[in-house]
Amino acid sequence: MTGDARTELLISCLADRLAGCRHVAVGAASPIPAAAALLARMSSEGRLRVSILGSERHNVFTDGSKELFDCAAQGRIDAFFLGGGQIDGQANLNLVGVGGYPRSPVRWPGSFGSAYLYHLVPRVILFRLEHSPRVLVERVDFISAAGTSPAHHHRPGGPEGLITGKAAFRFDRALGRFTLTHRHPGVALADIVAATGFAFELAAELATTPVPSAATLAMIRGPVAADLVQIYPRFATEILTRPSAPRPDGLT
Amino acid sequence: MTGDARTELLISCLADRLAGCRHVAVGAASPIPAAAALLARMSSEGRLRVSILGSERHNVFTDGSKELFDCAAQGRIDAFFLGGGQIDGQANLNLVGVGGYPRSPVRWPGSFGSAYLYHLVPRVILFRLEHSPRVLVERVDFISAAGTSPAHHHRPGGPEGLITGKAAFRFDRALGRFTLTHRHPGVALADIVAATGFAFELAAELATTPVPSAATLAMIRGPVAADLVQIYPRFATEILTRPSAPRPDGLT
Amino acid sequence: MVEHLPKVADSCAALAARIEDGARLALAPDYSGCAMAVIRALIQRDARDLHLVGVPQLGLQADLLIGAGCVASVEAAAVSLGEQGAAPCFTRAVQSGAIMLKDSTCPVIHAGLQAAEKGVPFLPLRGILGSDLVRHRPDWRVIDNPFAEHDPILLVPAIRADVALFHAARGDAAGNVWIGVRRELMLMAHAATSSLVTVERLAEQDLLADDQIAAGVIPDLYIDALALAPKGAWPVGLRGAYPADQAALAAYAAAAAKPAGFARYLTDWLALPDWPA
Amino acid sequence: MVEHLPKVADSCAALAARIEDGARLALAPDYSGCAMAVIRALIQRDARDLHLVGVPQLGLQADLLIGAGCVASVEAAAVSLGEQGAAPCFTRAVQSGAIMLKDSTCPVIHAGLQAAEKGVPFLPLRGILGSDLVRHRPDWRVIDNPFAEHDPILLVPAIRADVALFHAARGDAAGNVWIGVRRELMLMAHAATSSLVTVERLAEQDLLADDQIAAGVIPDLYIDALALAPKGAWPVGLRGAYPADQAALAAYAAAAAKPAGFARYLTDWLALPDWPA
Repeated sequence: MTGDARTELLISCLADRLAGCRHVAVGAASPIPAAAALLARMSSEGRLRVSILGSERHNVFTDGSKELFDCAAQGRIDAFFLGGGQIDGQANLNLVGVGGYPRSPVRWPGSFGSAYLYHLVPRVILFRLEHSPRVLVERVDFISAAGTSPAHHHRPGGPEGLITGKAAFRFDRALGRFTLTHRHPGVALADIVAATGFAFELAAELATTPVPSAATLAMIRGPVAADLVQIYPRFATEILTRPSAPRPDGLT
Repeated sequence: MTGDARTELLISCLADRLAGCRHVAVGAASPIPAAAALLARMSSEGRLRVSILGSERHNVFTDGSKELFDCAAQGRIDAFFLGGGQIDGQANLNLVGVGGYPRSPVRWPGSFGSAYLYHLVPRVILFRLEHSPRVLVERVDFISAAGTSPAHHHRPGGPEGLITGKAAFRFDRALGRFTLTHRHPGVALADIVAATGFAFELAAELATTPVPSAATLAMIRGPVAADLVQIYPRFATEILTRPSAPRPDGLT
Repeated sequence: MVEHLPKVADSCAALAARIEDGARLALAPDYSGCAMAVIRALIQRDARDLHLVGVPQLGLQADLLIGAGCVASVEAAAVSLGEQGAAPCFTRAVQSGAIMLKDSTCPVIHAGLQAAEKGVPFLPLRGILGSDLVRHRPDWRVIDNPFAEHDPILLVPAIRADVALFHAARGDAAGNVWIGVRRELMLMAHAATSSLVTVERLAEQDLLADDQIAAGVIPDLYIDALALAPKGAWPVGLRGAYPADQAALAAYAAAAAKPAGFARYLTDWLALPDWPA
Repeated sequence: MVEHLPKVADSCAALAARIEDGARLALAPDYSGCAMAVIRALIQRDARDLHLVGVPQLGLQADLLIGAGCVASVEAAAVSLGEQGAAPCFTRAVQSGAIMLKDSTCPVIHAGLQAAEKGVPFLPLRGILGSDLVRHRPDWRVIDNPFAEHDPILLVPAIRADVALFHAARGDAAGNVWIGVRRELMLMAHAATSSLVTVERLAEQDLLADDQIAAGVIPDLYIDALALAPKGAWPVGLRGAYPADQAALAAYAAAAAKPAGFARYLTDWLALPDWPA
């Protein structure tokens, strides 16, 4: 798969995860989730509200940067995307660093709002393009946001699943384990197993992530890209609307 | 004293209590305290800030009706005026009712913000025009706001004194008692004692409340009245700027 | 800004129909934004067992609803007609025990709404200790501040209203509502499950399109339905639009001083063929 | 509106002089209002031992101050240069132990500021339990919610900054500051003991005189000093005024990737004869 086709596949795949939502919020510096949210909004005929941090157009908040978090706690946000420098088999996220704390040899910016939104947004979709053993680890070095909580904790939200550049996993909150449900076109199961640092379940029927329809591709390359250009100009113009390279296998 | 002269005396007397303040707030439906605050502001050459609830001109708050209370807790309000249907000898205030609770035979509107501001504003000046045994009682029927608190309670604020239509008292927070310091011109000590339902100390030297100077009267009848007319039109035009009736004793 | 689905309802009656009997209803004080036309519609539809929350106090709206028998309980820092004196129906209902009263104080209401806004069960608040309010509010707690020693502090529970009902100067087709500096209306909207709003006029443009206007706007995200109601706060005032009609308020206060007078007033008010816009 | 005493200071250096060594300094993130010209003046006056609070995260301002050795500690939900990647001086200082780090998460910062705004010692917050942040923040507490059973909840302490420093579009002679929808700047100002502000331009009129404008204004009550600083946020952007200068930010990120590069960048930046307005 070329980069562009994979990007389109991921946008489509993430958008599918928003079915039935009334309101999805997207954090800063998240072009693929933002594109997915806009695609899902177009497919919903405007019923899905999209709030994109960093956007002036797709952001109605008027009460300062606390409003997103208050809004989530009020139950007015149905879905959010989170990633992490490390994600482990219990869906714990690490956005802080690797190799000891606080003087981490590998240090990332910090936890942002993950520790909170992960607990309060009902459908948190984990997304990380890189699918490798250094990202998908058995146990994160630092828990920025915990994948699961004791049953008596107040936790209306949590992880729904994980989508990477290679595959899609569903997360079972009661078991605290991922199940591999989809491999992306052209990715072998053995490749996924080798690239995943944590143990996971295998769905009874391992599906292939459906490639976006021609209509979906047209939406991504047309109105979604046009809408996204204000927030992610490089991404929108260079990736989404660039004339496609010849695709030997029809897609990839 | 005619009503007008007494009003002017009280405005001047309340304004004197604001000396050294940077910011005084005045609640709704308080024309005499509002006039006093504006008079004190004029005397301070603009150093005293006045926030009058219900005024658009003298109110800079832009964060809704909670801002006054937050502002007080931040230590940004030095003085406030409070009254009450009953005030007792321990400076407890009752704004709720008399004769049992909740089905009080005499029921007033409610406690408003008194229970809070009394604890947080350093200099709370109690003001009640009516000086009678039914207002100034030994013990209030309902404590809307407590005059004193145990020493270990967080309480930066509290009562400074009480001014009525007859007299002025200082409040000793440690002793929890009022001391009569001033009688208004023409009011006998015996009259004050008879009209006060609580026991109080007597200052070593009982002073007479100073009558406002000609300059002060000119300020009250001129710029203060002109400023107040937007909030209290009847009070400003009928009381403060009405041509004075002849005053047999020169003032009262 | 992106267009959202329109929310303009057809009438104040339609808004009143969305407020169910038994609902916990947050209302603004007379100095803020009173949706008086919907209050009339609520009485016309004979609403019952409403639980009013004053943000933080209540005025004419509450007195009318109480007098009309629509109210089961009132939680407020005060109920009064301001310069027109006590709220007569409220006073009578308290004295007869016809309503359950949860006496409060302004900052507790604000903190309770902020707790609901933040989705937390409580907020701490300074002051208030020693007030008899604390004795009569078993739903409040006093704890020792866990960050200090021997430092008692009040905790007040979140106030989650089913509906916030208020009036504002402007709305737009998407349901955005301009409230200017009257931010207590925004707090109400954030804290309530649903918000119903009447507006003086509908703006042609998107109220969120211009940052200067947007700073005073409650986004449609929080607004469930909107109705046009010119002079919708009358006889109380609306900042920037019209002052309170003191003559009408005085007439109300005089009439409502006695139950029979209130009944006659209410009959006449409900029968007004047109809202006096 | 009533005129208050004017507060317009003469220069960014005058503002920087009001921030004492050792001060707890609240700063805005790159998407909000960064008083970059005062940051330069702080480095020029060789400020020391500052305790930065990111509201809720930090960007270029923090990286410059840290690189210049002005910073003792950082409390923030994150420090980064956004699209330009990691904040290099921050990363080095964390790894060398040169700064004390209080890792946080956005809503904790907001709640801590709201606690300071309300004058309460703490605020409760949902979520977060199970995060290693809790283990590393001995100043946070977990208690059992006193309003329920078996319901642990996090309490976070008030964040009281000595100074809130930020940049905004407009100010007026009295010191009122228009921030529009960037309300986190208002929260910072309410929560801090003093607030120092630079503005793009000075408005002729009183910003509180018109309700439409006033809705987006921090009143002068909270503002201690104001300085005019056209393009004062550069190279980060200011909503409604100018976007971030991505080329300048990329140049910074490239230079600061190595300590020597940062040192050269800083020397050049401090030596700029004029602010690039």
